[in-house]
Formats: sequence, structure tokens, C-alpha cells
Amino acid sequence: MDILSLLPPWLLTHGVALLVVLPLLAGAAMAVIPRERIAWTITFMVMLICMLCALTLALQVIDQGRLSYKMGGWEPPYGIEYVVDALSAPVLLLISAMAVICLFYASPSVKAEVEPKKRAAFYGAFLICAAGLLGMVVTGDAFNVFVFLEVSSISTYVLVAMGHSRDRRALRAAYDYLILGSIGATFFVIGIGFLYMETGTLNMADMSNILDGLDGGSRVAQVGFAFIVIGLGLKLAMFPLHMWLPGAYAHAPSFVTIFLASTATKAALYLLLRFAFTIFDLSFDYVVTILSQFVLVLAVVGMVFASIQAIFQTDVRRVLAFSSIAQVGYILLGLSFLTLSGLTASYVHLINHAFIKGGLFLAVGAMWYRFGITRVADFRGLSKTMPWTMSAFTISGLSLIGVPLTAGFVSKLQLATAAWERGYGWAVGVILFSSILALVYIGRILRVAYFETPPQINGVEVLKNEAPLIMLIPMWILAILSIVIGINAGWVVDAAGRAAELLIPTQMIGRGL
Amino acid sequence: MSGHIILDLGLISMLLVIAFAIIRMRSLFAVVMLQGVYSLVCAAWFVSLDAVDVAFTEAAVGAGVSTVLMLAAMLLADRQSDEVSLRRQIAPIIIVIASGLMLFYAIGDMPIYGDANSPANSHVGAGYLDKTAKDIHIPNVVTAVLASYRGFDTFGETVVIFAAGLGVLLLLGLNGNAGKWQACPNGVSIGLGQSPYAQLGEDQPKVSPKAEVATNLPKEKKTIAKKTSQSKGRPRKAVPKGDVS
Amino acid sequence: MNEHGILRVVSKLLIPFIAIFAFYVQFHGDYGPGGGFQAGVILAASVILYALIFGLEAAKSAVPPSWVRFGMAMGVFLYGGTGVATWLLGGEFLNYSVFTPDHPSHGQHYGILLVELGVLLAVASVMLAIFYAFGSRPVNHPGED
Amino acid sequence: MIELLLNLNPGLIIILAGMICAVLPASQIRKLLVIAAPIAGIVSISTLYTDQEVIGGIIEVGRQSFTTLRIDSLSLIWGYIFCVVGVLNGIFGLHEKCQITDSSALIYMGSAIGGVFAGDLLTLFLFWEIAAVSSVPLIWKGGERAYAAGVRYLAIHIFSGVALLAGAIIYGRANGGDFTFGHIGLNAPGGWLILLAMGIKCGFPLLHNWMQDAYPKASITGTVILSAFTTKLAIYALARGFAGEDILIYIGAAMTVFPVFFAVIENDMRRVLSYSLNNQLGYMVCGIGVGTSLAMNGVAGQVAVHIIFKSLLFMSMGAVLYRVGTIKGSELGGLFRSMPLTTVFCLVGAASIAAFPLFAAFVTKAMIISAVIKEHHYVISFILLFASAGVMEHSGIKIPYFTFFSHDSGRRVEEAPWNMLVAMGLASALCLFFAFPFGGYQFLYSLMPYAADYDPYTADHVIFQLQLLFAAIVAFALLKRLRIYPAERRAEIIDFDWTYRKLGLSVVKWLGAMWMRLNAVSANMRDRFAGSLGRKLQQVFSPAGTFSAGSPVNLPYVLTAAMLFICLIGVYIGAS
Repeated sequence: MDILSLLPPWLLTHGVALLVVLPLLAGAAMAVIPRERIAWTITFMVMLICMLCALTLALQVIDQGRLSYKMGGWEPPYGIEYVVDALSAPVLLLISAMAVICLFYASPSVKAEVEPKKRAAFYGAFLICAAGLLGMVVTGDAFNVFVFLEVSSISTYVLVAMGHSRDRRALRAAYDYLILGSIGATFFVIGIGFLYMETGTLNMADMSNILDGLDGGSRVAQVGFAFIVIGLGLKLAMFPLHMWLPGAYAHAPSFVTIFLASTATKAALYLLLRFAFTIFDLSFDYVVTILSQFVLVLAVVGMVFASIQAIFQTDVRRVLAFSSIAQVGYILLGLSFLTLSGLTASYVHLINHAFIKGGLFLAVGAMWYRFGITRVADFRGLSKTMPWTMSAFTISGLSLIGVPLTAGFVSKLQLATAAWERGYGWAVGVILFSSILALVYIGRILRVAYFETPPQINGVEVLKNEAPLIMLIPMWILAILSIVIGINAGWVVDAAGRAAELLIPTQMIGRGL
Repeated sequence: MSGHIILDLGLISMLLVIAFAIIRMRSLFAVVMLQGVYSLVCAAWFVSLDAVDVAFTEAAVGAGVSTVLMLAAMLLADRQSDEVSLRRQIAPIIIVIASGLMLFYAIGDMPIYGDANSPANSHVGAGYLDKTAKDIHIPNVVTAVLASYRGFDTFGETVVIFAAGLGVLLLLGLNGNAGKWQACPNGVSIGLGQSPYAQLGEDQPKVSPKAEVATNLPKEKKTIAKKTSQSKGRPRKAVPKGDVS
Repeated sequence: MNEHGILRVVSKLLIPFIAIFAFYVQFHGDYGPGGGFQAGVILAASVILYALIFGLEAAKSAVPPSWVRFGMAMGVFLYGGTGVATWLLGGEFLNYSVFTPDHPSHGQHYGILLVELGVLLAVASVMLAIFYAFGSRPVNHPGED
Repeated sequence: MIELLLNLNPGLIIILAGMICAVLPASQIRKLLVIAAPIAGIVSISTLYTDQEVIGGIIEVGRQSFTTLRIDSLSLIWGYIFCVVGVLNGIFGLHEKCQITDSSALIYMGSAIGGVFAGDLLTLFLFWEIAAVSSVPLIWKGGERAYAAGVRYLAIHIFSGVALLAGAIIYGRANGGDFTFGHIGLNAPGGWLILLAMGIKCGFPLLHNWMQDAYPKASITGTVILSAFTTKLAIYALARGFAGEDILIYIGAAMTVFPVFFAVIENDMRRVLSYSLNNQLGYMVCGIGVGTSLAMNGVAGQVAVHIIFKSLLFMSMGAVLYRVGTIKGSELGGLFRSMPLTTVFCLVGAASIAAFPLFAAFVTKAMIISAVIKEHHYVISFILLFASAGVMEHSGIKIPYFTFFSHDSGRRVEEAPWNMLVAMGLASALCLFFAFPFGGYQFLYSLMPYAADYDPYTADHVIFQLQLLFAAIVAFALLKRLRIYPAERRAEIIDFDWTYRKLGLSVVKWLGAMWMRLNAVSANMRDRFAGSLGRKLQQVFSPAGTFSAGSPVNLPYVLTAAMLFICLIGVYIGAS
């Protein structure tokens, strides 16, 4: 790659660590920075640098394959290893790019939603959250995953609770999230502990080798696997473990909801892929059983159930939150096929859904910013009062439904094809049915926005009041991205294909079918 | 060896008794104190398991500071907890038993405690013992692992603690004056109270969201919850105004 | 508070020793159990004890909340800064050996000392911050949130 | 350029335009697109068409290949006419500035065209569903009352799509993975399912309710657009898949007759037109059932002219609704004074549907009826003739009479907006052109799937048709004079042919009553079922429902524990 030769060599070697350390340090700095403007600028710059870092890493991975970085200079099984490969590079890029996009939007949004003197610290919590997510994805050490899971979780609880100046229910939502999230993290760390007991190492690659040598390991490893699946299941909102999600998404500040919806569950999903397919792998029968049956059933039930639940919500953010749970179901469905095409579809949807849901929440946030509304019934006439915002919402909404020429269609088509190839004709039906449900819940919002007249205040119809440009830009970036992927999905599918090949090595293809 | 086992069993049974007492006790003050006791007994048990560093931390944090912090938090709340029906305690018991069963399932294949040939002690663990003496020259291997070999983990943990502090800063403020500021949209509010739907009393959720939460509470509480939540669920006066900043 | 004469005298005597013990734990961490985390907690406990006996305001004037806030950040900075320093010296993040290339183990000693100090600072400040935050809340009537 | 076009279904061009419309706040450009897109469609079809079957746009998805483009003599006429009526609709809707209806109209039109050119059943299914979904906003635009109708419409059409998909999969599997959409026939595996899907869409008796439910409630332009595509796409699919199935003859005959009764009693003029639409579809279904080349030609021609004159009628009623604000027969009347041009256009449409010589349906309907007679289905041909008289009765006379003449309602309104007049004028011109004895109908016949050597303007045909029509007119006048005609009040009397009055009246009465009762019972049951289902769903899923409760309830924890437990059992089973 030509670009790589232009960059300083230092960045190429240390970029992996910089990606995590920089936002962490900047986050710490926010505690003492008094001015909101400076805080925003630093946050923005830091995340921009992170995004560039992630981009160079992604290019390097394409160029050289797996990158490894030895924290503290210690050799891997002893020290902590950071790894970037085809599986993690796109997620890193996704997280950092979404952070940058959200930050555009943050400067007006945070002003409306967060107390003035807390804004700097709020950005600090955001930086730590982003760093935690990046750390979870980039690390090659099982315990380090837990550490960064905690880093991101703790700051996420705080960020969600910051919605209390909008709605006191945010505190309750954050508390729910805290309790369930802590159970998840505890289960996860119990699982890691068991794995350590079984293998005597914390390094993922080392662990994988040792487990292979033990042929899946004893009951200790099996129970560890169950704990890890459930712990991560809580974090990624796998269907019946999703209870924390709607409240958290509905009551957090808009900016936080956007970022969380597009990245947090994705990072946890990445971890599930990482643990289930590379540390454990499909040569162990119990892994195959859990993934191809347990996860499959939950995915299918979740897709339908959460979609139906979304239809009955009165608050738009809750509608979208339940839809997120359903979308997690799609991703898990692809994963549970245990085929290359299934995993590719899953990974494509992981990326696409981040863009789609990010775009939707961005638009909803802008609507709150202007009119203080989040309920479906209050969306009346928004196509006239906020035409550009509503158009962006519509594009992302159509993409969520899976209308052709949008990103959502690409991933659903991939998924349906994968299901077909796997011989799950019924799964195609479920995907279709769930899409119809998506059509109903999105259509319900669109109908109110397009077919009803704007409300009147004191007898005067509400006038056009478009969101500020700086909010429109990010949502249109995502909306256009959605269409671009819909028209030319090659690059996303390629990236996903590379990730899937990493997850199911050639000799493993066909295992568990 | 057998003395050790008796000591361990004694400590475990103490922990169990204290844990049950904490669950059943309704005086919060006593609960806080018992938690301190629990931590202390825990620390003693850790010492008996030769995990001195962990024991030290448990004693300092669990028995020391967190007791004080719990007391400070308790001052802001009632001294008595509400009575918790047994029905509500069933779920935690189920979760504990299920997790416990899973652990028991694994026990059969676990290495014997202190087994020098167990993977945890033979692979990387043994390596640390060798390497610390060679690379770092300090006697306390735990410190070497924490601060150097896995120093980045500790960095992460420091950030976790920092994040907790930042959270306190954000939510409570160091001077106890946070939480009064109210968010408001930058424009005309047409939401909730001002929407014609709300004026007609239509389209309101039949049960307000906060009261849904209370569905499992006893009957008389439900009505109270409904009332308060409705008064709180109302929007604040939305005053059209310019840029908030 | 004036009536608790014995408590006041005893604690005045004890608090300096507690603080010193904290530093002992900190610096003896290389040789025995202990380290930044425990030391930070103990250091915070000494201030908290002071606050419990002499009142929150007195404690706040002795250790102002702004210091606490600063200390939190400084703790992370000290830890992270050590790592950044190793970067600047050409090593990996937190590779202390680059401090003294001739004697890697000396570098490790310095590094461990520095990061443990960072942990101490962060832990002590955060503990105090939490205490201040809870202690300063006006006591509400029960039932209000 | 041709290369690119060869791989592009003309419907996709229009769908793309529709998508652009969805996000384009500037209404002028949108309107331009709305008219330009169908014209582009015409151009693209005419470039693509050759004498042979054109196959292109093959997309490979996994192991499945989708043939998105197939133009042959059968689909050609549908494609053209859809584009033409698209232009007309675009002009008619120029005054309306709604982003979403513009875009959904285009997407809907595009998917109908796409469906016509679809080469395999799966592609057809895709377009079939897109058409269903994209047409719903047109109904919703009709206001509060239309919402529920839209949902019902959507549900029925989605069901139709699912039936089609299921049938297609069964059919394709039985054919070894070949999904090509050719003649299917009822004996093929999955044939009945596919027929059911198409039957729903083209309003087979008892499956037709959605049409009279949704169309009259849709927005003014919405009804015009809706009337053109959905059912004709289904007719195309039937013609392609089930030509020559005898059962269709009887279904078609039933379809032509039963709506007549309702059309006569109905007060809402747009609903009258919906019934008459259903009746017209009956001719086409009947013709498909006969399946000879003459019949198929008749069907194709009938589709073409029917789309035009039905749009014309709906347009004129739309214009009235737009200006007057109501479309109830009892509240209208005497509008010819204030809306003279609309009146003229409406009369042209009425004459066309009634198959007056020199008006559109004359040259096509006769083909179907002669084809039926040629195959010796005399009873059927009699039924069709009777229904023709009925058409004359309700669409040819009733609509213009009660709207524009009758007693004067005293309403003085403006003439319809210019764009509506232009659209109606063009449609009227087409109606006249297609029946024009010198070069007009010949042109229409040249587009038909088979070579047509049929001459509609023979003396006996003209005279017979005129006799039939005048009989109907006399009947109407007589009934009117005798004050039996159930006009402005909702009476139950219906009549069709004065010679058969005594016998017919009682039979018709009985049939109508039974039909009404059946409808009422089924609607009641449907509503009760939907209501209780809805309540149940609400209880479980709504924000106040069982599954939305927050943390103090035990559910999340119990579920977590349960999942852990199940997971462990899974591990145990997997490992052992």
C-alpha cells in the first residue's frame, strides 16, 4: 500500500497501542479540563487520530496479515499481546469512525442535554467508553478483554445515567444496566477463570493451541464456555438476556444512544465470534451444539419476538431499541449456520446494522433536539417541519427493513442465501417475516410523519425547523453510506469474507453441518 | 493439612451464615456492618489460601473503605429496607443455585488445589516465578506480574477506578449539588404535554412506564407508583429559547 | 462533635501513622504483600477517618475536592505517562527496561515504582471523591429520589 | 448503452427514480421524475424489444439465479400500457406535493412493470411484494379512515406474496431448481398455491374484499394509480401461468356477475368503480380460462384499454372529489354545469367501459365473448352478455348520471385543475384512438401476443352491441321513471334487464342478501379474531406488557439463570 509508506514508521509499529492508550489518557485529562469547547476539540482530535490509526491498521492487515504488539515488551504468553487481524480490523475502524461521526453531532446535542459544567467530564467518560470498546476488540489476551469490558461498561453506565437531566427514568435504566451488565461481566470472568484453570494461560492464541491439544478440554473448559457465552450474551443483548437494552437506549442522552447502538453490542458480538470460533473452535462438539442449536433458537425467537415488541412501543427510541435486539438475532442466526457464507452474512450485517441504526438514532436525536419529541404520536408532520432529517430517517429506515439498493437488503440477502445453502429454507421465511414486522414498525412511524399534518401550538401550525447542519451531516453520511453499500457492497462483503475465513479455517469447513 | 481443612471449612460456614444474615436482615446499618465482617472473614480465608495480596486488598477495601462509603450512602436513605417478599428472593436463589450447579459440574475435572502440575501452576505461572527472578529482581512475584508483565491490565484497572470516580463526579458532583439542571430542546417543544394528543388525553400509554416496572409490587404500592411516576413523567415546561449555551 | 474528646485525640494521633503505613505498604510492595492499590485505599481511609471525626468541611479544607479531582486524573496520567515515556525512549508501551538499557531490571524497578504511584494516586483520589460525593449530598426525605 | 439496458429491467429504472423521490425534498424535480421515469420506461422497452423473446439481467445470488428481464410478445403490451398509464397518473397527480406518495407511486409502478418482465417466479415474488408494500402509502394518504384499510390491504397482499413464494418453492423444487416462470397449470406441484396468490391479487370471488375496502378509501391520486397496476399484474401472471385452465372460465364468469349487484346499490361512486373494476377483471379471467389465441388477444387488449378507461373514470371521480369534497351519489348531481370538461371525459370513459362502438372496450370485449362462444361455452357467454348490460347499467349510466346530471345538488364548483384535465383528456383520446376504425384498433391489435385477424366493426356486431346497450338504457330510464331505481337512498332493489325482472329480481335479492350476510359474518369473525389477537399481543408486548417490565421483577434474572442452565445442558449433550 502506498499510503502506508507515507506514514511515520513509529505509527505503524505502535499504532495498535496508541489506538487504546490515547483515548484513555485524553479521557483522564477531561477530568481537569474546565472548558467544554476545548474538551470537545480534544475528544474530536483524539478520535480522529484513532480512526486514522484504525485505518492504517486495516490497510496493514490487508497488506501483511496478522499484526501483533507486545505490551511492555514481554513475550506473549507472559505479557499481554495486542492483535489486529482481518476479524478485528473492520470492527476497530467501525468503532472509531462511528465515534468521529457521533462527535460531529455531539457539539449541539450535548449542549442541549448535559449540564454545562459537566460537559468536559462527559466527553471524558465517552472517551473512556470508546477506548474500552477499542481495547476489547484489539486485545489478544483473554483477561485484558475483561478489563476493557469493565472500562467500557462502567463508563457506559455513567453515560446512560447522564440522561437524567432529560428524563429521570435514565437513572433507573442505568441501574438495570449496571446490575445485568455486572452479572454478564461476572459470568464472563468466571469463564475466563475456568479457561485459565484448564490451560494455564491467558493469551488467546496460546489458549487456543492448548485447548486444541486437549481436544476441547475437560468439563472445566466446557463450563467456562457456557459462562462465556451467557456473559457475552448479556452484553450483546442476545434475545432473552436483552432486558437492559431498551431502557438504556431509550433514556440515555441521544449522543450516547447513537454511539452505543452502533458500537457496544457490536464489540460484544465480535468477542463472541472471537471466543466461539478461534479460542474454542468447531472441532469441539459442545461448541457446535451450543452455536448451531442454542444460539440458533434464541436468534430466531429473538428476531420475531423483539420485532413484534417493537411494533407495540409508543416511544420511537424504544422501537429502535427493540429492533436492535431483533437485528442481533439476525447476526446470531448467520453465526449459528457455522458456514463461511453464514458468518460472512453475519459480519456484513454487524457492520451494516451499525450504520443503519446509527443513522436512525441520529435522526431521532435531532428531532428531540428541535422539538423535544420521542414518541411516535408526536412525529406528526415531521416530513414538513424537518424534511431533511426525516428523509435521512426514511433512508435508514428503509435500509433497516431491507429494501433493495440499501445496505439492509445486502445483509438480508446474504443471510437468506446462507440459510438456503445451509438447507434452512424455513429460516428464509423467518427472515422475511421479521422484515415484514420491521416494515410495520418503521412504516408506522413514517406514516405519522408523512401523512399527518404538523401539530398546532396556540392555533398556529408548527413551522419548519430543520436540524442544524452539523447534525444533518453525520446522519446523511450514514444514510448515503447505507445506499452506497446497497449499490456496491463488494468492499463490505470482501472484508466480511476475510473475517469469516479467519473464523473457519479451511480444514474446518463443513464441521458441524 | 487437616488443620487447614478444618479452618477453611469453619471460615466458609461463617461466610455462609453471614451471607444469609445479610439477605434476611432489614436494618441497613446492620447489613453494612455485616458486609464489613464478611469481607474480613473473606480476607482471613484468603490468607489461609496463601493469597496474601488478595487478602490485604479485601481487608483494606471490603472491610475498610467500602464500609464507610456504604455508611455515607446509607445516610441518604432509609435505615430500614422494605420488606422483601420471599417470592422476589426466589430468582436470586435460582440464579445462585444454577451457577453453583454449573460450577459443581466442573469440579470433577478441576485440578486438585495446590497441585504443582496443574496447568495454572505449571505453564505461565511457573514461568513468572522463573522470569521474575531473572528479569526484574524483586522478591514479590505478584507485584512483578501486576505492574510489569501484565502492567497494561493494571493500567486498565486504574482507568476503571478512574471511570468510577468520573461517574461519581458526573452524577453526584463532589459538592453534592448536581442533578438540578434540566435538559430542554433547542426550539419549540411539541412533545408530550403540548401535543394535541396529550391534551385530549388520547394515546397516552395506559400504564405509565415507571409503573410498569412496579407490576410485581404489592397492590397498594402500585397505585402510589403510578401517581408519582405520572407527575414525574410529565415534561418540564418547555420554554422556547435560543441556544442553551 | 466536640464531645467526642477521646476519639479526636486518638484519631489525631493515629491518622499520621495510618498515612505513613500507607506509604510503607506502597514502597514495600516489591518485597511483601501490598502495592499501590492497597496503599491508596489506606491513604484515603486516613482522610476519611479525619472527615468522620472532624467533619466533612474540615476534611475538605485539608484535602480540597479540586485536588481530589486533579489527583484522579494525575493517577492515570502517571501510569499512562510512564508508558508514553517508554514510547518516547523507543520501547513498547510500558516496557520499563528502556529506562536503563544497561540494566533492564533497574528500569523495571523504576517503572514499577512509578506506575504504583499512579495507582496510589488514582485509588486514593477516587475513594475520596466517592466519599465526598456521598457525604455532601443533602439528606433527602425518604421516598424522594 | 444497450449492453447496460439489456441487463436492466425497465421497472428498475422507475423504482430507482422512486427511491430518489423518497429523499428529494424539491417537489418540482420530483414531479419531473414522476413523469419522466415512465417515459424512460417506454423508451427502454421499445429499445429492448425484438421479435424474439429477450432474456437478460441474470443475477446470480449464491446458487440461485434470478432472471430479472424477459420481454416477449405477452409481456410487451403490459409493459407499454403500464408506462403509458404511469405518465397519465403522473400528470394527474401534479398538484399533489407529497414526497412519499410520489416515491411510492413510482416504486409501485416500477415493481408492477418489473413483475411483468420478471423471468422467474422468485423475481416475480420480489416485485410482487414490493408492489404490495409500496402501494400502501397511497392508501394511507387517504386519511385516518384509510389507515386500517391500508393495514388490511397490506396483510392480504403480503399473504398473497407468501403464498406465491411457497408455491414457487414447491414448484421450483419439483422442477429441480428451475424457477422459470412459464405455463404452470394446476396439475403442477404448488400450482394451487400460486393460483391462490394470483387469485387474491386479482380479486377472485370471496377473495376480492380488499379491493372495495381499500380503493375507495385511498387518496384521490392514490386510487387512480392503484386501479391500474396491482390487479393487472395478477392478470398477467394468470395469463402466463394458467392460460387454458377451465376453472378460470367459471371463476371469471362469477366475477363478472356478482359485482354488478353491489355496484348498482352502492352509493360511493369510487366504490361503484371498484366493483366495476372487479367485474371487468372477470372478463379477463374468463378469457384466460378459454386460453385460445383469440381469447388471449382479447385479454391483452382488454387489459390495455381497461387500464386506460378505468383510470379515466377514477380520474374524473377523483376530480369531483377534489373539487366537491364528497363522492356520495346522494350528495352529487348537476355538476355538468360547473365541470363541463370533466363531464365530457367521464362520458367518454363510461362509453368506453360500456363498449359502445367507437369506444375502447368495443374492440376488445367482443373478442373475449366470441372466443367463449367459439369454445361452445354458451351459458358462460350468456352470463358475460348479461354482465355487459350490467356494466352499462352501473358504470356507463349510473356514474355519469348521478354525478353530473340527475337532480341538481346546487353545488357550484370550479372546473378540475388543469393537470387533471390534461390527464383525463389524454386518456379520453387514447380511449377513442384504440377503437378508431381506421388504424386505431389495428395498432392495438398489432401489439397483441398473437396475430389477430379479428374485425370488430362488422355490421351484426355493431348492431347487436347497440341493441344490448340501448336495452340497458331503456331499462334504466324506465326504472328511473317508475322510481324503482335504487339511486340516492340505500335501497335494496337491483335490476338489470327488464325482461327478466320478475324472476331476476327475486334471485338477485336472495343472492345479494346471502352475500351480504356471508360478508358480514366473515367480517365480524375476522374482526373478532383480529381484535382478540391484537389484545393478546398488546398484553404481552406493549410498553406496559409482560415483557417490557424493568428490573425489580425477577424476569431478567430468572431468564439469565435459565439460559445458563440450558447452555450447560447443551454443553453436556454436545460433549457426551
